[in-house]
Amino acid sequence: MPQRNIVEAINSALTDEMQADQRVMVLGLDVGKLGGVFRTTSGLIEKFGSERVVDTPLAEASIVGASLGLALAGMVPVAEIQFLGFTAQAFHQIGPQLGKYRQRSRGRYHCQVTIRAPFGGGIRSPEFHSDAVEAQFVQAPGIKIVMPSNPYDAKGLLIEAIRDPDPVLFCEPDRLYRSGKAEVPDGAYTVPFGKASLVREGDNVTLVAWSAAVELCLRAADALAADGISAAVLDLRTLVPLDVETLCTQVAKTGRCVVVHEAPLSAGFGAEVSATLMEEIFYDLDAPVMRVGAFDVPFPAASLEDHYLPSLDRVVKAVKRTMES
Amino acid sequence: MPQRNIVEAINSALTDEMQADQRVMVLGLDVGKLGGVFRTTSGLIEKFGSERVVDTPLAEASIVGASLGLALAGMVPVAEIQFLGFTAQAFHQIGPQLGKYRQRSRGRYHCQVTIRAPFGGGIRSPEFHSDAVEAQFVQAPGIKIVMPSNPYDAKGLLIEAIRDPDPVLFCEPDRLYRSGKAEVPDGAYTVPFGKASLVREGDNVTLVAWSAAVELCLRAADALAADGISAAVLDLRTLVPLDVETLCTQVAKTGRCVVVHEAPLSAGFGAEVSATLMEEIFYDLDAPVMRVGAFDVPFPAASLEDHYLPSLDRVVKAVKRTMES
Amino acid sequence: MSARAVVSKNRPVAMQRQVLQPDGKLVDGAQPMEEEFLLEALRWMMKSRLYDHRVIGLQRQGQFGVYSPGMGQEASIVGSAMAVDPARDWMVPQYRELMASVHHGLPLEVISSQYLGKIGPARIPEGVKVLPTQVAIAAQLPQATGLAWGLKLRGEDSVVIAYIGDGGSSEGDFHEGLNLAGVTKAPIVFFLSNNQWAISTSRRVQTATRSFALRAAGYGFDGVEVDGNDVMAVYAATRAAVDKARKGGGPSLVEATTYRMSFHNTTDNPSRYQDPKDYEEAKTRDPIERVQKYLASIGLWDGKKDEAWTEELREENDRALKLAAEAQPPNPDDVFANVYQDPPLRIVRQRSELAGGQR
Amino acid sequence: MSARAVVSKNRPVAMQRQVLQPDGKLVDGAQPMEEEFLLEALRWMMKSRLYDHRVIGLQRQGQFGVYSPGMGQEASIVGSAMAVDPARDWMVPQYRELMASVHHGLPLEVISSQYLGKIGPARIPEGVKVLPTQVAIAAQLPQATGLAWGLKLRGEDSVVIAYIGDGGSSEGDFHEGLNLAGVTKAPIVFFLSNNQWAISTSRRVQTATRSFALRAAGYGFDGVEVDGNDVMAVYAATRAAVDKARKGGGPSLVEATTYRMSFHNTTDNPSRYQDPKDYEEAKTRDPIERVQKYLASIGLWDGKKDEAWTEELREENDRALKLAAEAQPPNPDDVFANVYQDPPLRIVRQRSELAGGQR
Ligand SMILES: Cc1ncc(C[n+]2csc(CCOP(=O)(O)OP(=O)(O)O)c2C)c(N)n1
Ligand SMILES: Cc1ncc(C[n+]2csc(CCOP(=O)(O)OP(=O)(O)O)c2C)c(N)n1
Ligand SMILES: [Mg+2]
Ligand SMILES: [Mg+2]
Repeated sequence: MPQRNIVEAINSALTDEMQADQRVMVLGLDVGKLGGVFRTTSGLIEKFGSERVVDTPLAEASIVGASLGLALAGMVPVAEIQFLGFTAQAFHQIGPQLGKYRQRSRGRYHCQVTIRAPFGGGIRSPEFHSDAVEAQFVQAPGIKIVMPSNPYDAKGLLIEAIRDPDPVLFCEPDRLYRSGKAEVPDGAYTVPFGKASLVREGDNVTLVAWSAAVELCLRAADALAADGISAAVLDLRTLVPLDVETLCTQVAKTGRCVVVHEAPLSAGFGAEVSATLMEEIFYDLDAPVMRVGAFDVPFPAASLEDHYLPSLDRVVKAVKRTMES
Repeated sequence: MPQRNIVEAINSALTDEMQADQRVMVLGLDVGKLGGVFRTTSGLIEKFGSERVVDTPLAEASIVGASLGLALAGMVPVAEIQFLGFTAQAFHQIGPQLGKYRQRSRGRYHCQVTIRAPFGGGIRSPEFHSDAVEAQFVQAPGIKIVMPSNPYDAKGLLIEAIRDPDPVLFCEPDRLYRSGKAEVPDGAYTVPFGKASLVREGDNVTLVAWSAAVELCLRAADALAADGISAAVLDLRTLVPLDVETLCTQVAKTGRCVVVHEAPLSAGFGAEVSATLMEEIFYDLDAPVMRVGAFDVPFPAASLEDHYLPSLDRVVKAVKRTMES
Repeated sequence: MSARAVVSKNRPVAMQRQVLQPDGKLVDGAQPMEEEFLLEALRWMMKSRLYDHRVIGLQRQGQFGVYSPGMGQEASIVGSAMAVDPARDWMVPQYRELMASVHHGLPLEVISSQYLGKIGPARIPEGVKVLPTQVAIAAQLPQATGLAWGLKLRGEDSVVIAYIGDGGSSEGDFHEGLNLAGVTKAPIVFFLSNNQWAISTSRRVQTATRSFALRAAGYGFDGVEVDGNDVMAVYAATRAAVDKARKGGGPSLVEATTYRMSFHNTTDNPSRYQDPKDYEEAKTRDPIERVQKYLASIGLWDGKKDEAWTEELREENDRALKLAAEAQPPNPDDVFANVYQDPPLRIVRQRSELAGGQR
Repeated sequence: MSARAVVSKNRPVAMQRQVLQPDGKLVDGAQPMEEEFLLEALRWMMKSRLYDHRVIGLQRQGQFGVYSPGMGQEASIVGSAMAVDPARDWMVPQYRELMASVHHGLPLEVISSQYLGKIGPARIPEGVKVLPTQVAIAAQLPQATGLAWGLKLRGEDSVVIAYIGDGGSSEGDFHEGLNLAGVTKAPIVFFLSNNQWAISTSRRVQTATRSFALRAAGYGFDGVEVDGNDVMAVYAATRAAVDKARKGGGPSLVEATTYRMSFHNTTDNPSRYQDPKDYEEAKTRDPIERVQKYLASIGLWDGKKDEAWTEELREENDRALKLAAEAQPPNPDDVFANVYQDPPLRIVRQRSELAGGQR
């Protein structure tokens, strides 16, 4: 089977869907000849022309707002926001508009819109480029939130997103874009939303993560194994919908859990994971669920990001503390 | 001592601070002759003139962005966003700019800016006017988040906010604006941030809330008392900074806790409260911390809000479930 | 007819700024609207005003939701709506130009039922090319541009008309929506109802520009100003813009200068901020009276006709209001309606919790 | 001198669109810059280009952060900066016009150290009236308006100059920032560097307007277009706008038409999207060469001088870069620096956690 990294997997998903469905179009900053700042849309304008692959003006709110309108006209827009941090400029068009449009039109209209955006630390980006703001959108019901961690999921979840009749925010871990290839089939396939994936089995503790933090947890599991701690790693894949069932079943098995994410700790989605476990399986917990996130300060200068982001060391320490309690 | 409702308390705080400090100014939509859509700024333009009480163009991002610049020029702006839901239009100027400006200028600049905004359901408002989006800002470090629940706190916390050298989002519970008067002194006084207030003592369970939900919890406590359940009510007052210590000490005392908020359940600040208790006092908990929030859908038509918002019935039921586990 | 190109030195458009004067006389040399058509316009304008009066009364009795009347702006509302074709064109409202949507095919009982908190009955029927009213000021503009752009991509023969206020013109979404329309040459007409007020904020402090229409040049298309209390002029200006868009000529901005002859909405109290003289002055330019005067001057209008129409239109409106009042009220479960096509499990559980089932 | 009023039919301003032609000859009848002043301008332009070359080299060796050079835009950068007074005026940068900030008093070693990830050493010194570079496109504009408005309220004799790009002109913040400036009559000059590119996006698809300056009329103030590769014209245009603002005349928009003669930043590859012919054409309008040609024609420039200055400026730049390299690198605890004046307890605990203490 062909090997692809995440950039190639995304490019492959877009190509397949644009080929299969004339209505699918791509719009955003520099998605045309440049192929996007990370080249995820490379080659699309050559294949599908400048009517379906559109370099828009530098105005995020209009990229999202126009996508809503394009969807009402019967197109299937896949919009790119150059970095997730710049969804802030479009914030009012995402939750309150895209996410509400079905409701506010009493079901007359819906928005088959996908918003793709890279994010995450670890690649020494400028300000705002690394901000992990996914949890802000969980408080904007109506938007599904997809956080792939590997090439196979990236393609399958993106195709699922494009085909979903409701709006999807698709967050891409830029640190992992080219970090490794995996088997990614040619041709369309989907990975369903709301199904967490146990990417590593383990008996003593469950590490819960999404996006690039999954890779960190896998490294932590390796490190822990050396110390005789068997850690499972659960990749949530989508935050909305949340796979409450798998989450609870899995954590109940190990009795211990550490959630890891790149967003600041306070009110990050790790809190939701912890609160859910509290409500659902309190009596199955052998120790309190611990969270490891970034600190509660804005993303610092790139030269400091290694100290700001959850590190292997902090994850391992948190697990050990969990094991001791 | 004079009796004031929340509208009057806020008006009194603004008047006192504008009188005491020439640099303090008020800006926003309709804050001038109209005195704000809820009359919180009534009379200010007559007292302080149209240079210090400014009706701005209808553009939220520029209200916040200009406030940042005004602060750099040495003014002390108190900006009003007509409804908290419309902070979405200014989102990129709040967290990523106001909240980061001290950091991104390496401490050369700071932003003494207060953003006031009414919010909350229960008064049959049009769309977006009721949205309780406070948790979104917790993921934007650098912004303090203040949620008064009563007239005394409203005045004291607002004066504290205006004097705070760092940016503050001050959310006002519009349902309670005129719901009742309380003793509110003339003249300036402050209520410190990061100090939760035990507004009702109780032995069996602690209800944790902020803003208008405190009033709901007080009613719930009454109802529960009738059933022989003694419920304490803890008003967090500020979400950032969070009074972790009082929260934990208080909940540890009762061993049981229900968090109540108007925001949608998933990733609401209730999750943070629950996760914090999990981490800090897991072994003091006699039952899982439960959350009661709005449902995970957008705020519905006003005719449906009573079914959407946390109700007395739902709070009481959650407490009883907690008591039984 | 006084022709005046307001903006766009590069591509001037001859515009009828005014056709019918406030005194009911035609501007010298101006071409009036065809009589049948003008009577139709008058009928819609009267319907709009009568509806406003009626529902304000109901609102005062607690029988109608918060409502923003169109009083004083009827020429803009009706003249613009008559310039588009309900069969193929799309209308993107803000919230004040209610009767424009009705003209465009949205049944009055449907939109009325929205103010009564109805859900299902307030749904825009299939085939009616109107978007929901927009409360978040100006958010509809980038959406309308996307819609027009999409219709063009799909090869449809459609034009979009999008409404915006003088207040809304200050939002970033105004800029982004119009600029994108210019770039994509989208078939769209931005109709700016400059009614001089955004709640209590006067147009004078909303912007320092002398003309909103002037902004169109900054987006590479045409802007025109028109007397928004003159239904003939509004129709002509909007129609020219619609025709141009349909022919592939891209977007236009029409600024209709009018006056909000009532409160912002039923919770507002203009006496706090409005000089009564401004209102009195505006009354002399009433859009309905001038048409009636003109029609009277050519023998097509008199007190009897006025009474008869008023009676008829009141009944028409009341029938719609009755239907709206009788329509199915929402049930609690509607909280969960129409959020996702396939609701996540968590919501399914919340739904059953609300229904009284176990969490 | 070719005078041309680009916009604002209401309040035209006579503008020197071009003073010095690409061939180094003066426009017929134009008033050149004073010689000493022009030599100073040239020195800054050369310094800017030499710095760009140097740090691009360093970046390629992994010794400098991601960097956006100003190459080709030196006349805009320097001409605009020379028009404001560092002692009382404020500069609000985007990120490309680095040398403008240095001209305004920000030491080159300070701003350089920012690209080396420094924290303390990258702090803008007290008294230097420059705001931090802005990465969130256009977010600086409402802030700059607020700053100018505030300075006016405080009765200060200051003007603000705020930079923005052709790309940035599309953001909602552009619109909101400029409109508010018009309303408040804030003493501010918006300097739009139209370098024809926003990363790979050509100015032609950024907007359909033929002129960005044209937009000022929509906000009630003046807009002018100027040859952005002509330091004399840029200076004159900006200076006129600054003087006007200082006299209470309110804001202006200056559009400097120039060309980005390099990549967007050091991670970019323009060969994917740029026609090399455009670049070649732009080279014929090089802002530095034309000044050198002119000065040579009046006997003030030759190869020797060029060599000597180049040598001197290289050393000057290298000294700053050395200082920046030697400056204190951040320590982990700086993660928590400068977020709040009084950090919440939770952060205090996180800080001690990072320091290795117990949570
Ligand atoms: C984004 C946003 N900000 C604020 C409001 C509150 N608001 C409702 S209507 C209105 C004034 C709108 O004025 P204008 O655009 O001129 O329309 P008009 O009411 O005159 O028809 C305001 C400020 C809102 N609905 N949306
Ligand atoms: C709000 C926002 N959106 C996107 C980006 C990514 N980005 C960085 S620079 C740039 C292009 C800016 O072009 P322009 O304003 O013309 O300035 P120039 O780079 O030409 O100086 C973009 C899109 C950003 N930094 N901020
Ligand atoms: Mg208006
Ligand atoms: Mg540019």
